[in-house]
Amino acid sequence: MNEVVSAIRLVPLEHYVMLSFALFSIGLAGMLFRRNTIIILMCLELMFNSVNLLLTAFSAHHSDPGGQVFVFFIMLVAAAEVTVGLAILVMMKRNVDSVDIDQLNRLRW
Amino acid sequence: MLLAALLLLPFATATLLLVARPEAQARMLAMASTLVTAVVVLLLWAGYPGTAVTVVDRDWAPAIGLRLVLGYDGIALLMLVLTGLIFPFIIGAGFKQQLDRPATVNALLLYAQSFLFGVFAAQNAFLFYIFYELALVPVFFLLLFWGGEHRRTITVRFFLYTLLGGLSLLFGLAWCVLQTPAPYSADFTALHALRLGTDVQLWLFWALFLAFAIKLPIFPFHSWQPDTYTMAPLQGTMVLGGVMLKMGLYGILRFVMPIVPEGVLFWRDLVIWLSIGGALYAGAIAFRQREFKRLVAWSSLSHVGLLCAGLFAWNSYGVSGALYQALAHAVLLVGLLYIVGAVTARTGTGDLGAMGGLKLRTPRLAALFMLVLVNAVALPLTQSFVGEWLMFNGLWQHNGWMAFAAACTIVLGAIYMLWAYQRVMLGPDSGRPAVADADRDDHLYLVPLIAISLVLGVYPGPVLDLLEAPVQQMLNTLTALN
Amino acid sequence: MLTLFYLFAAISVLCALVVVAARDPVNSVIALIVCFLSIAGHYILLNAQFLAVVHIIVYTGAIMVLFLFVIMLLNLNKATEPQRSLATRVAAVVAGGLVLLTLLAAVRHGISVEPARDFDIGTGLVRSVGRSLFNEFLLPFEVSSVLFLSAMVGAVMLGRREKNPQAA
Amino acid sequence: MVSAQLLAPLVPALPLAGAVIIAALRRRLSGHAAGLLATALIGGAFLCSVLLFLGFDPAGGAQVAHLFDWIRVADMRIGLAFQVDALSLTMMLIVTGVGTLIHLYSIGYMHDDPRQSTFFALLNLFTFAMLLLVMGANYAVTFIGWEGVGLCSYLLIGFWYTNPAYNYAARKAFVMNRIGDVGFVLGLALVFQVFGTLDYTTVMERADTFATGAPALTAITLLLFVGAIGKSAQLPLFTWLPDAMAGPTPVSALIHAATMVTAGIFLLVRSSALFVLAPLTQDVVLYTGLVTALCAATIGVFQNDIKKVLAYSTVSQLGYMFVALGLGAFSAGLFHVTTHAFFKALLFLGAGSVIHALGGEQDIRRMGGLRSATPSTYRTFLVGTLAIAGIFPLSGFFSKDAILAHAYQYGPWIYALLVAGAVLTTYYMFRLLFLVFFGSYRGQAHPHESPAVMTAPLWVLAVLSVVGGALNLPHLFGGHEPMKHFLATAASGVGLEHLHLSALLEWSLMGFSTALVLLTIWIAYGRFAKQATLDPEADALPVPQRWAARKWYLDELYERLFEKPYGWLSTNLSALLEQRVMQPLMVGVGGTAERIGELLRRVQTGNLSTYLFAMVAGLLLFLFLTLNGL
Repeated sequence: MNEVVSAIRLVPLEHYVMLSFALFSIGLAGMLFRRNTIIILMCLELMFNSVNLLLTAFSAHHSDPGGQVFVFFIMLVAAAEVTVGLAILVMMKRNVDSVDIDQLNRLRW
Repeated sequence: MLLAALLLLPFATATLLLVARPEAQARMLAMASTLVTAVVVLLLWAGYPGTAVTVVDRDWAPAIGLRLVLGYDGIALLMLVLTGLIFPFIIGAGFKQQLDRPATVNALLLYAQSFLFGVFAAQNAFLFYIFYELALVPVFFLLLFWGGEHRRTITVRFFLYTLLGGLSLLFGLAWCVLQTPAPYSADFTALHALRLGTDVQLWLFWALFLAFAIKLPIFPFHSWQPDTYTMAPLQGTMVLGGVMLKMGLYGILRFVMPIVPEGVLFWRDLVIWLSIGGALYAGAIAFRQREFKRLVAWSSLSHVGLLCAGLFAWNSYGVSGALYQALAHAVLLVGLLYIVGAVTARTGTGDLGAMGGLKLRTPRLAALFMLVLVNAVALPLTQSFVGEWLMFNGLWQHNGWMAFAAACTIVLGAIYMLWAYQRVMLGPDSGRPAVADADRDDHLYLVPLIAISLVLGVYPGPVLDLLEAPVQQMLNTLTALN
Repeated sequence: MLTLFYLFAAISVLCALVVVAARDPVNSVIALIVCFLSIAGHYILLNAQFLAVVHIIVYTGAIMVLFLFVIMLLNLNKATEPQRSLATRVAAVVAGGLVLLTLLAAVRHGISVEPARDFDIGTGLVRSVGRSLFNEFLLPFEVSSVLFLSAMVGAVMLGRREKNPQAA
Repeated sequence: MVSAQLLAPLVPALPLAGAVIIAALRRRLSGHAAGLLATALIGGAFLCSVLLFLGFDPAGGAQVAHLFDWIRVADMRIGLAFQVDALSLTMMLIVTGVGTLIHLYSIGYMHDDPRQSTFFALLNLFTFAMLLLVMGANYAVTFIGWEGVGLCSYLLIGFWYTNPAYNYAARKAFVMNRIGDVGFVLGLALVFQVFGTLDYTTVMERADTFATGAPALTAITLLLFVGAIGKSAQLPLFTWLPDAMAGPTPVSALIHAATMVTAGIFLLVRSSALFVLAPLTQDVVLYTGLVTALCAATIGVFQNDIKKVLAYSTVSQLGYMFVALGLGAFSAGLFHVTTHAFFKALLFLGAGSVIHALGGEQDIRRMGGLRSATPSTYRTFLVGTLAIAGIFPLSGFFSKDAILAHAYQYGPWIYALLVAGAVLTTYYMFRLLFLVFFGSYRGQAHPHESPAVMTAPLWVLAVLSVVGGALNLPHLFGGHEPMKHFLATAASGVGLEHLHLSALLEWSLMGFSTALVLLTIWIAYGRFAKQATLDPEADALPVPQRWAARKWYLDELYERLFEKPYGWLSTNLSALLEQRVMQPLMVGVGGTAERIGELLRRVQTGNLSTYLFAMVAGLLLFLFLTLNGL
């Protein structure tokens, strides 16, 4: 039992924090970097996962299942989001024949 | 419990109307609801123990001091009674006006009533503020969709202007709440216990007063009023002028006077002169209005100026008079507006120049108009006289010249009201095709109003007794200052 | 252990970079899948077994396949996407970097974690997570079904081909 | 005897009941029945007043019937209370007595008017208000009546509402009264501030604590006098009264001659305790009355409308009364009120009878020779004219002589001016009499005598005009001024009057004025009794006469000075200040909000990438601030 505990503790929490920061920032930069809407959606997923990872790491270190339940819920939301997001994407492709995010500029003053 | 019923019954009825949309029965339903509330409000009065009552008291958002505190004292009770008694008449006016989509119209009116009850029952500044702004929302839609010419521009203008005042009030209140000892409390009791520095009070006065000055409105914040009153559907004008402007009066009593007494002391002369000046100004302008409803709007402005002046005389006569006049003004304005509606419906025009000789066809309507008019010119034994007499006395105790200027409004009032009466009713037959005289419904509507104004003019005792204790209590602040 | 962590970390960061940089969306998807798999590895390292499995099923199995389907359905596999201007790209990288910097600055003094007194090694196991889910979080869990229903309805509505383009 | 507590409220209650019943049933009640009911109720009120008078003990002081507290705020207690004392009893008897006769007369005069019931309801309502005015136990109740009679006067002047000129006259009357009321209301406020109450008994008691000429009292009395000026039609507010003749003639008799216009006199007598302590105000009252008396008399000479002549004579006589009050001769003033009520009501009703006989004709140039056609009217009218001219032994002689004697004691030149006024009065009244009843008929109608229901009141009033002098018969004629002693129990100012002229002087003053009056009658007879040609129109007269005929251009002056500027002000305040300044100010507030919105909406480019960048920037900012705060 102690092996498991020490195994988890072997990797310091800071490492997970840094890793998830890195993934988050990459996702963020990618969202700004690309014009392809589908890639942007993927970057969004990446950012979700970085947060998930952080939550799980803290949960494990604190031995609190609540954090993992949250991750579970985030996955639920992400799934729903992707479903609708991709449906919108299909609509967009059908209507403006492009997945370029800069094409979507009609919602303005 | 009765108080909760006051807030919930109109709200529930309104929601029912809005959801079920029983267009045919909407007016009757709304009328039934307001009649029940009127009875409830009278029961509340009958059960009033003579001291302030707190009904509900629980936390809502304690971090900003917002708590759900409902209750009433004599002054608030008067306002509740006013709202409860006037709304049946406002709903009743709809039977003749016949706006389209009656379910929606009546739902909006009932929402307004519910929120107005909230305003007068709230014992917490933020709660008051929430109701204060909420009450505006139904009226906004009423004006926007059922208004007359230029309704969009005028409504938006009115709304922006009032919101500007509201914003200043919110700022002032928030500032005051931050001055209360931690944990912050926006309860009236906490705010009234504040002792702010004199320099602070001087500017805070305007932050708090501006909202109410616009709402009332007093000169020079009045410009929205004539247009809005004229453009609004009759029932909208009744709500605005009959009840909503009393929120301004009530707000001054609840916030301005107890929180910034030194500010009031410093600015009161200016405010009184502005109010009286405005009253004379409006009275003079009313005389040459060509539109009946606009004339009534200006006359209301004139009355309200006097009312504000009486309030700021800040002695028991002035304040009691102003509060009494608030009730009188509501009864008067609703009656006058109903007459405007009745006359306009019969002549097909609101233009005073095109009227005349109506009395030949409608002697009963003319008689009813005359009975409403005696209240408007404040003849003794009508409600308005009691209020005005007390206000003149209050002003006289403060400054004789103010009383003189204020008393001049009775001359101006006589000039424009009698002129209007003559233009509408008297004179030779204008050769208009036969129009119907006042029918049973008109009597059913106007006779109770006239009866209220006469009964309370002959025997104002109950209302004045109600005000005695809270007004004295409030004025003790002033005595403590000097 | 630490080695495994570094390995998975390196894979996930690298793949994440590929996701952003790849011209072909299909390559991006593949890289993202690999990235997710390595994150699943992290979960296992943290003894979050339930999550690791759910993660692979949901993300890799469902979501990423959905992405792949859409890309193929829309015929996006060609690298036809117009590029952003250089300035924008630089700005994007700088923005990302700044966020990273700021975040790192937030934890520059390290994170002190009080070791849990009664450490439960079963925290990440199905039993523990399930108990938590069906006791404390029962209502949100049930409500989430409504979310799915609405998402489903929404997707169907959006994806439906309009018969009359004027009506849209 | 029934107690005053019960009887006193009954007096105003009866006419009020009449007004309400007739107004409520005016569709079911025939006009004739309404008239009878109204007359019966006023008669009942008169009977009650008589009973009160008989049961009243002057030595016992005022009896107050307190109904309930009307206004009750802080230390202000205003009761709805009636006071029965010598003064109010005198006025009650005049109001109900003359009122009954005029009601009776109206049954005949108004018999073919379709709105007869309304007329009687209003007449009853007026009587109610007038009774409140005279019976009030405090200033506030008096003010209720004060305003009430104003309203009834407005409604009755404009009774024939299809005529715009009549409506204008009605409005003018009401507004001018209102101007006076401003003074009255402020006076009341000051009374309350100074005395802490409005009750007559308390105020008069406390008045003694003030020194003569105290500023507070001077201010109070001046303000009350402003009120009296409006109601009693003195300069500068008298122009409404002649116009008020637009109303039916009984109205002119009751309201605008016998009762309402004397309310100002009543108020001053009521407050005599204050006035005797304010010599400045007394002077103002004196000179106002004097100027009004002369001014109105000069105008009266040139009027050709039978009712206008009487109206100006009323204004002039009211001036006499104010002179009396200004001299401190309160009982003489009230005595003149009483006799004037008799003979002026008589004259107006007589004029009404004439108008009735001629089918509505009011221009005396188209009358003449009615002596034979309307004998009763002629005889009673002659009595009235002699009374107003002050011929011994008619009532007018005694009341006018009392004033003249006081005037001589104060200053011979005032006496001289008053005698001049009396001469003018005699001149135009006899001009009227001669032009109407003498000579030959110059009109086209067929004159006929009025029915008995109209002539009977005339005869009663004629008798009263003859014997009314006995009410206050001076020592000189073997009397002992009973009215003065009666009033002295109610109005403390009366007790301070003193007239100490030698009997010889008094005899010679009387002789002098009577001689002048007789001379004037002779001149008038010579000029008008056999006149066949019409008097020229006012515009055709030479200059000073034209000015007088044009009422000294007062109406034109007021129009230039007040009406036009007010209209101009009203229009321009609205058009210039409101439209050009106030409105833009408000629009500016809305406009600013709109402009800010206009600027801010540019932020919404619609470009999602921009939004993303903005979002990240916001996130960065937020994080940065939070971290710095940590």
